[in-house]
Amino acid sequence: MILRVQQTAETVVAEAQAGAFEPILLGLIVLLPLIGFAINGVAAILAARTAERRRWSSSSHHGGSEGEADEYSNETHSVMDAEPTGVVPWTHRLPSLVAPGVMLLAFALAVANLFGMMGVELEEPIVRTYWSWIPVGELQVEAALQLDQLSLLMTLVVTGVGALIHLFSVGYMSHDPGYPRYMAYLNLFVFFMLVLVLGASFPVMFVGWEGVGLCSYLLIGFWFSEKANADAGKKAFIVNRIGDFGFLIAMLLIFVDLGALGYVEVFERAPQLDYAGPVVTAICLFLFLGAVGKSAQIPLYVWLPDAMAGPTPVSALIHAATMVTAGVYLVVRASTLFAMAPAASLLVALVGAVTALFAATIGLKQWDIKKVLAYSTISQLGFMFAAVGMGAYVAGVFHLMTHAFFKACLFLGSGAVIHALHEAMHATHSHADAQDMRNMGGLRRYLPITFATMAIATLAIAGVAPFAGFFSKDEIVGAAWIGSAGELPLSQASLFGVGGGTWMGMIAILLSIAAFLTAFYMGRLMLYTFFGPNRTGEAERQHLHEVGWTMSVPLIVLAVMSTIGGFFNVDSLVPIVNLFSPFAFGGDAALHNWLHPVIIGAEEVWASNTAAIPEVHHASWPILLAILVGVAGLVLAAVVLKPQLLGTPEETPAYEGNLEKVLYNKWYVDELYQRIVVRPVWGLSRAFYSVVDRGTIDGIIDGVLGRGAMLLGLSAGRVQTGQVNTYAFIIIVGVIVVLGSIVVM
Amino acid sequence: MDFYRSHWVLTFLVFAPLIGAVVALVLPAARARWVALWTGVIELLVATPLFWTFEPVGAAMQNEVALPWIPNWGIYYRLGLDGISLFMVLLTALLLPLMVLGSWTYIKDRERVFYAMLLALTTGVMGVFVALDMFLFYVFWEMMLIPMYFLIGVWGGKDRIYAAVKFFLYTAAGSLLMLVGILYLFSRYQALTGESSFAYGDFLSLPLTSGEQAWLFAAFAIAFAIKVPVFPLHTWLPAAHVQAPTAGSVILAGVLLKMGTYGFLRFALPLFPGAASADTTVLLFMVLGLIGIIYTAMVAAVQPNAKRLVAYTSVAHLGFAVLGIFALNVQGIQGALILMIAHGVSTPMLFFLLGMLYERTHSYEIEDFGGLAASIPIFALMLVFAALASIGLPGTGGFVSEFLVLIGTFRVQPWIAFIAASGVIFAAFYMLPMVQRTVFNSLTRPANRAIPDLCGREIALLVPLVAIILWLGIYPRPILERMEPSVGRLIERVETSRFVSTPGEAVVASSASSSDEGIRE
Amino acid sequence: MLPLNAALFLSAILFAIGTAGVVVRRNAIILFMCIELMLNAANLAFVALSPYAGIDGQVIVFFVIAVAAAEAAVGLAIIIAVFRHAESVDIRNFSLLRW
Amino acid sequence: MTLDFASQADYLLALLPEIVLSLWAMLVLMVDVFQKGNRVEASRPVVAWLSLAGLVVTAAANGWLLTIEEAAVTGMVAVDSFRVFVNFIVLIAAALAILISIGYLDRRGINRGEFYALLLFATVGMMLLGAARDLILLFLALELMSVALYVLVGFDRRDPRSSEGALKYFLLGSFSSGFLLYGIALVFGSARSTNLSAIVPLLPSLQESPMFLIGAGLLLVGLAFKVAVMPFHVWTPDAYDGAPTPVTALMATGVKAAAFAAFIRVFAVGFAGIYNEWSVVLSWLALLTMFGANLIALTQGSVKRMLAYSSIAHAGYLLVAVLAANAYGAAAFLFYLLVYTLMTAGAFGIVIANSRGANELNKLDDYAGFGWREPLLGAVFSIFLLSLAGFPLTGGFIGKLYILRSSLEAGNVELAVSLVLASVISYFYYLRVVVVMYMRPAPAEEANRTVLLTGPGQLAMSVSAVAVLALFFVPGWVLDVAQRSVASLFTVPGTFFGLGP
Repeated sequence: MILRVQQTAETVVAEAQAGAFEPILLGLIVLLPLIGFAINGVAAILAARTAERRRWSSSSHHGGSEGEADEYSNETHSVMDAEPTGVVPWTHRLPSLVAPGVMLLAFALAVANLFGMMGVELEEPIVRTYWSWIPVGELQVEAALQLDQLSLLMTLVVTGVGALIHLFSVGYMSHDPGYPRYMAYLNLFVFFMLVLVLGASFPVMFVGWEGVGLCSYLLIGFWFSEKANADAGKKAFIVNRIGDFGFLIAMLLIFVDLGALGYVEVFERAPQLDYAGPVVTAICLFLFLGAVGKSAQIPLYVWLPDAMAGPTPVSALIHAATMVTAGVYLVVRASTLFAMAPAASLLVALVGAVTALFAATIGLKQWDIKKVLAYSTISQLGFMFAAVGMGAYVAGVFHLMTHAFFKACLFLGSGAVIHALHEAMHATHSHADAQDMRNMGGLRRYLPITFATMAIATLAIAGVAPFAGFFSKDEIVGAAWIGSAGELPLSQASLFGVGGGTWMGMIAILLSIAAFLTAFYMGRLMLYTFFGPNRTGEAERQHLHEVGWTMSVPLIVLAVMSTIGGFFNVDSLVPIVNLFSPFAFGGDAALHNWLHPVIIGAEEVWASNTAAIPEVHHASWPILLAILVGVAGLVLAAVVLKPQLLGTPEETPAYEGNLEKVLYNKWYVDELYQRIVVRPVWGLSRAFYSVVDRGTIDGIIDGVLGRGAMLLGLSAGRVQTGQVNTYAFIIIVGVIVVLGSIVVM
Repeated sequence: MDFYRSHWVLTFLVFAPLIGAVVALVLPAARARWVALWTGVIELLVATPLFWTFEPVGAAMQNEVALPWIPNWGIYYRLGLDGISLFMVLLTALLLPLMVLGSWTYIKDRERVFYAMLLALTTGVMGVFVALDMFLFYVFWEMMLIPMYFLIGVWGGKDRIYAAVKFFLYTAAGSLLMLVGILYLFSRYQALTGESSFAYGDFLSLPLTSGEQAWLFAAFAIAFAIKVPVFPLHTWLPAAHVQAPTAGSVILAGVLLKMGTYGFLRFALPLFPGAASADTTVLLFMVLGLIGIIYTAMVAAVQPNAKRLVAYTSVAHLGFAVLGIFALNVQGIQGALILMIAHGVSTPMLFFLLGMLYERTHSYEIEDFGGLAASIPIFALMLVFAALASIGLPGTGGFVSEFLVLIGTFRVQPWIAFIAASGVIFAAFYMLPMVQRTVFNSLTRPANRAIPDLCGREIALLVPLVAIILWLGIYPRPILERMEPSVGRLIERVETSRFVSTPGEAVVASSASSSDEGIRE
Repeated sequence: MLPLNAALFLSAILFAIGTAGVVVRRNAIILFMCIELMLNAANLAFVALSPYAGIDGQVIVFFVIAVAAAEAAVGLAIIIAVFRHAESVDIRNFSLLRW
Repeated sequence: MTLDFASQADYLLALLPEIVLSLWAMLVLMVDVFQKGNRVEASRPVVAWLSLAGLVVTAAANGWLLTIEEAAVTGMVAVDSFRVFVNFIVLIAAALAILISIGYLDRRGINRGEFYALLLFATVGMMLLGAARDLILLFLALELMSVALYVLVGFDRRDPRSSEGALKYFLLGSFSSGFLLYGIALVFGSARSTNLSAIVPLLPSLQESPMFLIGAGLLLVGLAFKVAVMPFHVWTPDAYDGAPTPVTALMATGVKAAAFAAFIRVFAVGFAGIYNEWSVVLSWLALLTMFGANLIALTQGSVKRMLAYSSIAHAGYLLVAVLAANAYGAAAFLFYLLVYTLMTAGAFGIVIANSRGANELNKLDDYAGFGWREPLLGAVFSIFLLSLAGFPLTGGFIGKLYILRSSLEAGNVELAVSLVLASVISYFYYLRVVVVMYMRPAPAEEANRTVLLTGPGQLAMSVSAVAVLALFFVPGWVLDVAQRSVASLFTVPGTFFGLGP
């Protein structure tokens, strides 16, 4: 790819203000995963060309072909389809080096940039323009990257967590026949994710936005031979496209009303719009629609649980740590616009809070370990949206970051569990579901590292101090309480005629309940998985063992980050939290200070459009409440749930009673959508085809015109009777007509 | 080089395929495909430098020529190239060798005639895009019907005759009305100046009353709308596509449909700017385009036949083009032009792939497939790529074009753009299930396990398409900047007359403005 | 001398009778006779008109008579040819060619 | 050289081509009689070639006509380039008919010398028809042509279809002659002359005379019958269908050309002064003809009969040119007639080529696979059909374009649009033949069917096809000639349609 650096005047200006800081190989950060993709892609094609055919020929005598495999859960394939013996071909060895390698390099570059940027006070983003992408008339879209505090932070998360997950994948996936393809997709995903976070304009972001959706689609359906997997991928893509539609409309509105699509210009001009006016509200609502799709919020969350059909590291990377948080990133990125649209912001917060609670309730009664984590993710994303909706942008980003750590850790941990169970079941040819928690139990003895790391991550997500989730979640709930006290700018806004303060009070309550439920279902997950007797089966138990280093190292690193991740943003003004100030990294409220240039636009909007905000009073009771619900949830789970009484899926029904049934069936939302959206659309489509296209249009053309002309011709031809008398008569009639007309004329 | 400054390059591009056709007919059958391939390659090699020799500055027609043909009627051999036709010419030249490669083993009988028809068809299409004499244009426009008719009717599927006749009658019916329109312009010009002329440039300066404009625009628009095809006139297309052999589908989707949109841009809009920019016209075509986008997308989704499905998607895509054209602003029209190119490579790619699949399985029915990614992974890769390009994923030309069209439309009709944007959802709604049921899911048909993956020839013909799709999506600027002057002039022409025209009054359509100097040699 | 109108009226009547005969009669020969009637009606008109319009009218009549004779020759031959196939000159029998 | 018709000898010069051909026809008759002792045996091909030679000589004489001019346009016989052009068309039609009849007559067992002689006599009649400037000459020419044709149609007297066709043609033909003659009588009575040049100055006064108008109407009917305008076309399908195919070809081309030439002379030129009176009804007849004939042609299963209806439809198109009633119309008419003659005669030639033995059945299905079996004739037929349909790349397109142009020039936009719409219908049935020829597989037993068109015939077809193509690609010269040929036509005093720019 051409990396001609065409520095625009703006870039030069930006750099002049940036002082000495010069981004280090910014383009290369993005490019590295793409290179990885290219190499792995070639390997994948070559592998497919040679290996796939052999696999089909060998599968016939390989004991269990598809019929058998179908009974296994999705994950079975990683084991079942592996080459039983033989030398590992180079196409399978190369990706192990290339894929994590490019990620580590990219991460290193990101870190280098971080250090460079920490050295200077960067007020304006740095925009690097590579080429002019879509220059048409007034529309000038550049292929440009923008480096600022927010995008760098996202880059760090994406490359850092991404590198760990790539490493984990080496252990997890290397036996899969599609391994090089998998790694290629994964690299491609990171590429698009980096485009998403580093893009300097909405269209460039949209490239990444749809690109990650594509990779998600490909990876969810990675084991495409099963219809369920392919269906899940398709569902994810189509649901995401609904969100993308919103994004697209938002871009159209932005361009038509502001005349630009680059962030710098848009946010400069945004204050020209009417504060809280219909235009900016519409823009924000459509942007939010995009975010809802990508980040799996109500009502478009339905694809995420299904997305668990993909390999577990994918769930960790895409559906927990990075892609699904893109919506949050979008809102923070467009914070200036959202600040202009208080009602839309409140709606964002409200949707987030409702989603947080709603998803948490479903998480209570899932047996599939990954499904629990999936709903947990939706729920946590709800927290983030609640935060950014309330204007607590940094809190949202903070939670995004810590969530990336602990949720990735949880997913990878669950992956390690599943992997271990698979191998065990594979060894004994068992057909049990390796993801059903009822088949687990007592695993802490067999998978000690996994258990320890997951336990830490659980504490983090439950919000137990001093783990990472405590700080970030606390900040969100705290912000809601503060807002309910009227001390946030948005408290002055209103939505549906109800004041912002009231809404935020409700949000605080919703989030608190959600936090409590979070702790409970996570405790349930840990109890059923790692405690109590082992329900895997006698024979299988012999084969249970801890995972290899490529998988455990990422777990450990993520566990460490889940532990200390909160210290990046310890606010000394908040009671109780300030107890941890001595441990804080980078000074007081480091993340706040770091991100301040990014959200300054929003603050300026508030400053000029809302009444002066009274001094913020940080009370200690909300913090105590937050700690309490977290601990209470875990304790309650420990007390109420009896892992030793749990049986295998055959012995224990999935649910008892109506409430459990509803929860287990996810409030029947999928069924509802099926009934009110999917089926009508299909029915309408069929009707269009048969009634309109075939019936009406072709009916008129072929039937009326075509056959009509034929019939007309036939009936006209009937005068040709062959009888001279008739002919003579016709001629006479003609004569009379002609004479009549000529004389009359 | 002089060759590229004179009309000879265009003349060569138009008639080289015809010569190739004659040669193919004369030589033994086994040679026919080689003749066609070489003709195609030469055509492409000759056409490619046009991209650079074309001067994107100034709005003038380039490589112009006017040689007398039937001088007593003012009929001249007039050719010319501008930013609008340049890419259509390049696209045609690109697709020709690829079509030959795509038919390499597909066509097993009557090769000589087949390749001759294919080449003759290319002549017709080329001619349409470079003709600047209305008579010449019409001749090329109609002439291309015959080879296409034979391609469908002789080498097509089961219902080929129905499809061929439907194709022919639809198109011919529309274009005959256009012929009356052309003649009307001719006689008006003669009445006005006393001279006979069919020159496009001369007609541009004709003053027409708004009533005349309306009728003439209708005559032209129907011809072009059928070709595009615009919503209620589209049913010939699925029929033709399903029955046509691969090369037929490819050229049909690749360039033939573009003749309709090209016709709007070259003739219907500039000749009758008042009628074309009238509010009712714009609204009518926008609504029809919109129906095309949503309705045909939905219809596409329920097709059991993969080729028919793709055929319907063409209607949906060109609905965007219609939208862009009638947005009558620079984003809309440039978007439509990019869409014409993007669709001109992505949809042919899909048809190529389906043709390859047909050669292996002798079926276009989606339910006969499934899980092909396991048995023919490279095919699957290509299909997924083509499908994604077709639904306009960013990074492919489809996105750039649809984005531009939507922006252009949004500026004039926000609500229509709003609904049209939902086309992105419907695109996924029709394309992904097809992809899934074709290459994903489990491989249930034993016969599909033993089929060979794409061979070198097939990959070689797909790779250029992939490259162009990505190029269009990533760096369309060289293309956009070559189009911009021509598009700018078109818009200026339409804009100026939009405000001048009043009912019943003759409108001298901006003939005084300097912008016309380019066309009127 | 007969007034012109009377002669023309007679000729018109004759012409109409001939025309009607062609429409209603079935026998080919009678049909032919009706046609002859029409021609002769025209002849009558020519003759009647010639005092007013010129002597040409009477010359024309001779031409017409000659033509009618030729027609009669050919026509009767054709009727005979037809009769050989159908053993009939009823024109209702001749509808091999229709539609 | 100038003719003033003051001396009767000048008429001999003015009628030179007709005289030459008449004499030649008698010569043919004699040669045929003397070449064989026994009348039962078939004529030798030499008779056909001799007839062709006669046509060539006549053509030369016809060409010579261009070198002479008339002193005044009052003569009974017109000596103008319009007539010359029409004569050439008629001669071409006759030549093509003879060429395709070689071999064909043998196969049907009707190879008699009279055939050629009658054909030549009919041709003489056609030529006179194009020359007639006097209504009585018109009537005589018409009868000369018709009487010969009655015989030709029924020439295969052993075939009931042929005899039946002849009977119908004869009965209806003389029926319509009756109308024509009565019309002439009425015109004569009211205008006191049968000479058009004498009538034209009187038109303003005759406009109100019902007798004259009725006479003109009957004339219109008589001519409409000959050119087969609906509803006076009723004889056409049956006569065309029943006649031996070369005769059909001649009737569809030469007869139509000559009768239309008379139409132009009488109405577009002579009765131009009462244009408003006859144009409305004729427009409606044109519409009826174009749509009706095309629609009925859609339903025909026999190619020959389909072509018969097609020729009726073309009469409708030509009427549009007549209705333009201006120089463009007449020139368009001449050009179209030329193309039409070539393509129609050509199409009937192919019908002969593909007929099965003596059996004249010519079902559409019989053409299955014809295009692949006979690549040359298939291509030639396709060219004729496309030209008939008025498709670009063929002369038929230019011809149709010319008619449309003249029609628009005259302000008849509705007629032009109708013509176009009617053509759309015609596309369907012309194309259907192509479909069957190329897209339907031939039945297995058909594989060895031979073409029943001899070498000269095939050559003639091919030359016609090339000519049809040439009339598209290089029509300039013919257009020029056509335009110049009508120049003299409109110099008749009293016509108000002068030459356009």
